[in-house]
Amino acid sequence: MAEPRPVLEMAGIVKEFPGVRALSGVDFRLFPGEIHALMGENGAGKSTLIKVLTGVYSLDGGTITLDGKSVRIASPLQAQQAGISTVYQEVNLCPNLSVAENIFIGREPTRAGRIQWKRMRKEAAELVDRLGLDIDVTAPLSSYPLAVQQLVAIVRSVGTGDSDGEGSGTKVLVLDEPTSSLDRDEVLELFRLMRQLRDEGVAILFVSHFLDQIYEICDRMTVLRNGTLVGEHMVSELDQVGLIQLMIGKALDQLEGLHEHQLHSDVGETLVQADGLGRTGGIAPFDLEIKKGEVLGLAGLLGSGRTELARLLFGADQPDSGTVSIGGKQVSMSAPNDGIDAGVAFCSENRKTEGLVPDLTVRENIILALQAARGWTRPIPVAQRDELVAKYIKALDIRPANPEARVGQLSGGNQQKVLLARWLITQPKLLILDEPTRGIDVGAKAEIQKLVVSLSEDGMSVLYIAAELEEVLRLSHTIGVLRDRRLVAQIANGPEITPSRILETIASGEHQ
Amino acid sequence: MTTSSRWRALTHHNLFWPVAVLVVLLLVNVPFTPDFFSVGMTNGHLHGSLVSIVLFGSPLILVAVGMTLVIATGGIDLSVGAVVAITGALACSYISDQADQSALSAVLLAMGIGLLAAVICGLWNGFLVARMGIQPIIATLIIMVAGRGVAQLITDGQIITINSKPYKLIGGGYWLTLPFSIFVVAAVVAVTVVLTRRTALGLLVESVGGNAEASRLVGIRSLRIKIMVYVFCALCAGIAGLMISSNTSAADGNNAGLWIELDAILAVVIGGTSLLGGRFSIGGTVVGALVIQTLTTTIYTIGVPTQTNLVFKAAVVIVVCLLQSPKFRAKVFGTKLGAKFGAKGGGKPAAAPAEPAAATEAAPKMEVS
Amino acid sequence: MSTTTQSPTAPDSRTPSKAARLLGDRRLPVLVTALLFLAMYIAGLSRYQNYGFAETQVFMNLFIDNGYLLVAAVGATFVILSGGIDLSVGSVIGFTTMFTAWLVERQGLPILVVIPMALAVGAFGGFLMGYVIHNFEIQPFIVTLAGLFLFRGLCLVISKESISIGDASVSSMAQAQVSLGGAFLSVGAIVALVVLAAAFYILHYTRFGRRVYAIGGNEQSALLMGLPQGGTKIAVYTMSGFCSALAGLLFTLYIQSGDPLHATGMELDAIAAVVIGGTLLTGGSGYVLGTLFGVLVLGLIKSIIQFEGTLSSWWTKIATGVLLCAFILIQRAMTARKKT
Amino acid sequence: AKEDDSSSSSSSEGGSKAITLGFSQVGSESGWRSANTDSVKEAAKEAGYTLKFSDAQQKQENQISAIRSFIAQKVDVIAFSPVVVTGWDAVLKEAKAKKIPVVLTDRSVETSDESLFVTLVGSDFTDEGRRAAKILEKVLEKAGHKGPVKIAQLEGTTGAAPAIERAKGFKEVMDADHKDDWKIVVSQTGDFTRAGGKQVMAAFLQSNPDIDVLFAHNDDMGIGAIQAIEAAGKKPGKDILIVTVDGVKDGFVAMSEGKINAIVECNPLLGPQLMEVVKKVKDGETVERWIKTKESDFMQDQAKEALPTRKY
Ligand SMILES: Nc1ncnc2c1ncn2[C@@H]1O[C@H](COP(=O)(O)OP(=O)(O)OP(=O)(O)O)[C@@H](O)[C@H]1O
Ligand SMILES: Nc1ncnc2c1ncn2[C@@H]1O[C@H](COP(=O)(O)OP(=O)(O)OP(=O)(O)O)[C@@H](O)[C@H]1O
Ligand SMILES: [Mg+2]
Ligand SMILES: [Mg+2]
Repeated sequence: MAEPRPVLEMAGIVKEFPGVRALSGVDFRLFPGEIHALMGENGAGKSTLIKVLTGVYSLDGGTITLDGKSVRIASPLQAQQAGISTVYQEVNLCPNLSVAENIFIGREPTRAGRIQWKRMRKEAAELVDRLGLDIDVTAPLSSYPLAVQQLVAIVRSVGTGDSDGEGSGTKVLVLDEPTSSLDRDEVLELFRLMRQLRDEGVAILFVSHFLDQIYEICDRMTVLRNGTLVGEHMVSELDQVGLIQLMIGKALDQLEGLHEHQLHSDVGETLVQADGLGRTGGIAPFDLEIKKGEVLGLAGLLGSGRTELARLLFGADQPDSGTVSIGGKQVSMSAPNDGIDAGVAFCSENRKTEGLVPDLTVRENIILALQAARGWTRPIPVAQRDELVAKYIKALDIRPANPEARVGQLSGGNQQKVLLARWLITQPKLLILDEPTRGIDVGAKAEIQKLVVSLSEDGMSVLYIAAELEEVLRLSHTIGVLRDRRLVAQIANGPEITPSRILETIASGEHQ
Repeated sequence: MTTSSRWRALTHHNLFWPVAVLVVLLLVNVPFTPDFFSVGMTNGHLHGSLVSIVLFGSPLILVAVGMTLVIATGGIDLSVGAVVAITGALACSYISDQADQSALSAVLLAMGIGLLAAVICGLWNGFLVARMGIQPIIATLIIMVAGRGVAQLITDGQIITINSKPYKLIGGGYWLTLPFSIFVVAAVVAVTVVLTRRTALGLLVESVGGNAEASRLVGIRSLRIKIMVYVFCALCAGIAGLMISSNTSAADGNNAGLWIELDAILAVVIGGTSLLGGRFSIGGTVVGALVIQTLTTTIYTIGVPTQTNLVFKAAVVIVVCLLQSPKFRAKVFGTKLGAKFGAKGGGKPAAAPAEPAAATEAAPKMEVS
Repeated sequence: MSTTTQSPTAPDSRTPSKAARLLGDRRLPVLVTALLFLAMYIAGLSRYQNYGFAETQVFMNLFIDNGYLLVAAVGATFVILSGGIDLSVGSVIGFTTMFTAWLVERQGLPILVVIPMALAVGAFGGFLMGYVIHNFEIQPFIVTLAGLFLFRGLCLVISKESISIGDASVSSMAQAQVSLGGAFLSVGAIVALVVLAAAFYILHYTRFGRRVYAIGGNEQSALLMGLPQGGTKIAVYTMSGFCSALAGLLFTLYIQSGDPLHATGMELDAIAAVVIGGTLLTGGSGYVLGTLFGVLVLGLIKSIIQFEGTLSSWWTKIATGVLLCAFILIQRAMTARKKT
Repeated sequence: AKEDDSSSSSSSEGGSKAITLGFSQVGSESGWRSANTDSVKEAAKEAGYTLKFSDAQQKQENQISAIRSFIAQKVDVIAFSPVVVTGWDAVLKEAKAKKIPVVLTDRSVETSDESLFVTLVGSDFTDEGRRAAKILEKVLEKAGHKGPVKIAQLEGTTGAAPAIERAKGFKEVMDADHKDDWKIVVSQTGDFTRAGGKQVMAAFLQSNPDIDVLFAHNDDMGIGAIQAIEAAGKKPGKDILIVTVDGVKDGFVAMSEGKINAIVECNPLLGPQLMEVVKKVKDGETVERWIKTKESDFMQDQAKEALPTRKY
């Protein structure tokens, strides 16, 4: 496939942060009408490359050529004007504005300078429809969960350029981990759209840690390792094993090991017992039992209420019906402290707003939960603290392995690991993991899954939520199925349980 | 370690710029008052410009230290000036009612009453902010407005003059040849530092200010912490109130601590704490407060005409803030000095000297909020 | 009314209930403020009915006596919506009165020439502050605090003494009355209402207005969404400077003089009005109509205290604080929704 | 709030009923001002008037709206101490249109139309400055001071009328009679407060250790300055001669201790005088344009005997 000329060419890109050389001389080409995967481990420099391209960071070296012309892009605005539209890794929209406004802001349809609200809402609804989304575009964005926000961000970027005829139309579409919290159906819709755009000649840059998705949709890929380019390949010419090897620099076999892992079946006595727990507007009353050492996976479509269920069990939201007892004792779940005191830990899916304190260091973020539990009067002794932190940085392979680094400056995946470390350190009885592998690379994902297994073997109960059904099935003893914010089934895992069985259950919505 | 790298490490220290400004301001006085730095001995205590800067700056340091913690939680406290007035008024009016104004027990009781009132104000602020969820600026505005009225109610609109030796000590007396207020300030600062850095309080405060929702979800009782910092801030203001009234041996309900909240906030910011909450620096605040007090003293000593006082102050504030802005330094000092003067992109080739610093500064904000 | 939120589309299982929607509606605080204002007004009516409180003119006086504050608060609304704050408002007002009086009286310029000059100076001051805030990333609180010192200082530099304006055209403008069914409004009040309407239009029907909200919602996101966030920010402060200068002109008309100590601390009144009107200080949420009610509430508190007429000086302060507090607490109780 | 029913309709029925007086005070920024307020309130009570009191918190706009509200409340007479001298025409015209007479207290206003107010009851700040300079001559003479005089001046709040006019009056006399021997070497604002006076004086002593005389625009700043002078190891009233304005009780205490050399009185107790005038105005009698308050100057030797008579 010999394209005449790349639409975008980046050569010798260098970007430094204090103490870190995030990109050292990376070359990158993007051809019109292709979907190009940018691959690499957490912290390899993918997001940085994208931010350099779109003018968020300034270049420390190298050149960018767009459509054969050398350009200097100084701001996201300029990037947009040059025909590059982007979905960044963290959802970057304005939560206070309505969905429609988020899609159109900056290019609202106007007549004589006056915004045409009706038209804008109509067009927004159409665009949202194209992605198969059924949402009220007049509601504020903040009323939707992260996944929907991610979809809105995609709608916005796809929509750029095709309204009003302003700008030059999208030539390059950059998607930095757009699928990290989408489920299968949404991903399929997105892919359909991406293909359509590709066929219209748009060049698409796609980042994802789901290798299957890469192989499904991409034509070509560029692999980064530690800020350097390690190769550019046609997807068809490189298999998954080879790709992983390129990414991490050595062969990876843990992943296979996990597939063979047989869940040990000896779970202990009941740890958590929820009866009729529910919250209007959140999730219908449900009964749930989690045994000691059990991994309970939650399956459901986007917005089916998995997060709501988890939040109720932790006390992040106040339930308005039902009771929970943990370890035989009834707990009134009215605030997170109640959950924490009872030994529940909750690792939120939304690390940016509900998880990390970006200004604090890695160390401080890691010890935060433990410290909060001990109260302010009993600081963790320095030696013990440093040892703990070092241990978890090593165990989870957080990079850079510097406890003094500010968490806000870590790559997305590494931030996720910090969040995990924070809760592991508290040694809870029940660990709730809401999409813990979101944005985590293959290697680390395998590590985390192994960790879950070994925690459960040690007697810790885990409530596991993940966008990928396979992932849930692989780890869980029991699977809770949710549909329309109602817990419709609890199925014991076994060889006969397959993703399609679960999907059927969701579709039929009965079984209880 | 080479000198240049040591220099860079120095300029990178978060206290470098405030301290530099402080030193420059002090030096500015020398041509006008040649013996500015001389410290003499009168009546068995030290006397001189430096001493009076610390003496008169003490209340501001106290208020600013309390304010730092409030600001670190993402709040702000406008009521400190009123609390200063209330505390002073209560203490002095109690003392003035005593037959023996110099009785130690009466003075201690008076101080206790004053500080108790301060704590109540703090509790009220904390209640409104933390419990009721009212925006801090408006919640504390209530006491700012009403509190001064209360203070005047206590003093009946008059200035209450007292004549009490022990009370005089706190804000106007001397001990070991030094103004006693220095010891009070040192004690409060030390307690604050120990309280925030030796316990986990500092971490929790920074966490609440850095990301409130995340803090709730890790189980930090932010309600308690917020109430605690507002109480602490009010307590500091209360001590400052005692000091101010003791310094002149009089309680002035209307003027005591007037506009001190603005100076305190300014001190906090000059000291490098962000008004958005999160990271804070007590040391920085102390330096910031000293900068402001030195500025005031400088205005008096170098003979700035009264009508230009404020223009002068504005100019200094702007210069300090500009100097502290890495973007400004990078833009103005550019190539040569940009690298030297703490442009954080330090050691890289001078290809695009100005921008890296700028971008790096922008970068940390990326993931914030 | 704004159109950001609209009647719900076909409700499905995911659409929150009507009550929840109303509670979640960002217009609720404005509504509550308006209702409370009415309640307070009615309370005033019943308490002071024998003192002429019921006269239409008393109601009109609210606008006449607070027109300048309304204009200043409208400017502050823009800044606060964008997530910033402007402390220089009071000083710029004071400065404008001095500047105008000085030019008209001491330099003999006609008022029609002076008006654009004063507005330009105010807007330029705002622009400078915005420029510094954006380009050097210094916190708005501090930059505008420096602005506060600077403009107040410049007032005094012009003259320490107040300058009275004897100019005939100024007096005729100041004393012009537009009668409205038995009562009258001053020029200042009318200008203020026009400014309010213009601000409403700008905020809700122009791209600039929506950008202000976007920046207030999340500045970093706004940047990444490709909005000219720097320009918008500078524009917002410029507008605030302009509004302050306009408020200063209205204030000059109101008192027909310039005085270096005028409008001290008025920035707090303006900010309080904005916040009482339901705008979040963190930015991104609020309505300029709320600001109108905020100003009216403050004005009403003042006039109730005046009608009360027996409060000593300090009781005035205490009563102001208590009324403010009661108002805020009730407002809070009425808008409070369940924590999510 | 509402007085008894009897008074609520008093104004409209006029004549025999008690007078309703609307009084708008500047604020409560100092002890002097509070004494002034108290005096007015007490006098009104004694005279049996209904007093509508409003405090402007030092803001002219508040005062204007207070006057508007008096007009709306149909009071019989409006009295006020203007926050500033300028900018009253519009609201006073409204009062005139409603035929409500206006009496100024404490300080005057600049108006285009002299008929807008009936009379002023109060003192003259400029004159106080002049009197201060005159009395300083006596003080110097008494202290036997020879040669040039280095004066430090503690000004009131920058821009405030008393501060400007006291400085002006002082300078007037100084320029006229002592052009060569007197010199103001430092002058800075102490905001009319003790703390301000103390702080500024401490700085003065540092930069100009050889000050002979201190002229403070009010007693409070003077008292603050005394403390600074003592802290610097000097004797107030001896090493540095002190003249202040106002005459509050604490000032007299200091003077009786020999720490202040002379005080120019500025009398706040003009309530009774005001009530007389109000009565006359209400009855349509003609009154003088300017009714000066009874004030005197005090030297140190008069301090002891005057002290017990000070009420505020
Ligand atoms: N603003 C910043 N300041 C300092 N270092 C940074 C900053 N942003 C990124 N880095 C560092 O640059 C490196 C590359 O980060 P980047 O975000 O590009 O990784 P990534 O490939 O996107 O990883 P992930 O898959 O986890 O998202 C990391 O080591 C990160 O810590
Ligand atoms: N596709 C969608 N269309 C409309 N609303 C949605 C959609 N997805 C989610 N929602 C909203 O999300 C809320 C429930 O989301 P919740 O966070 O419980 O989802 P979840 O099951 O945790 O899914 P995920 O974690 O994948 O986001 C509902 O209130 C609903 O309004
Ligand atoms: Mg990334
Ligand atoms: Mg979820």
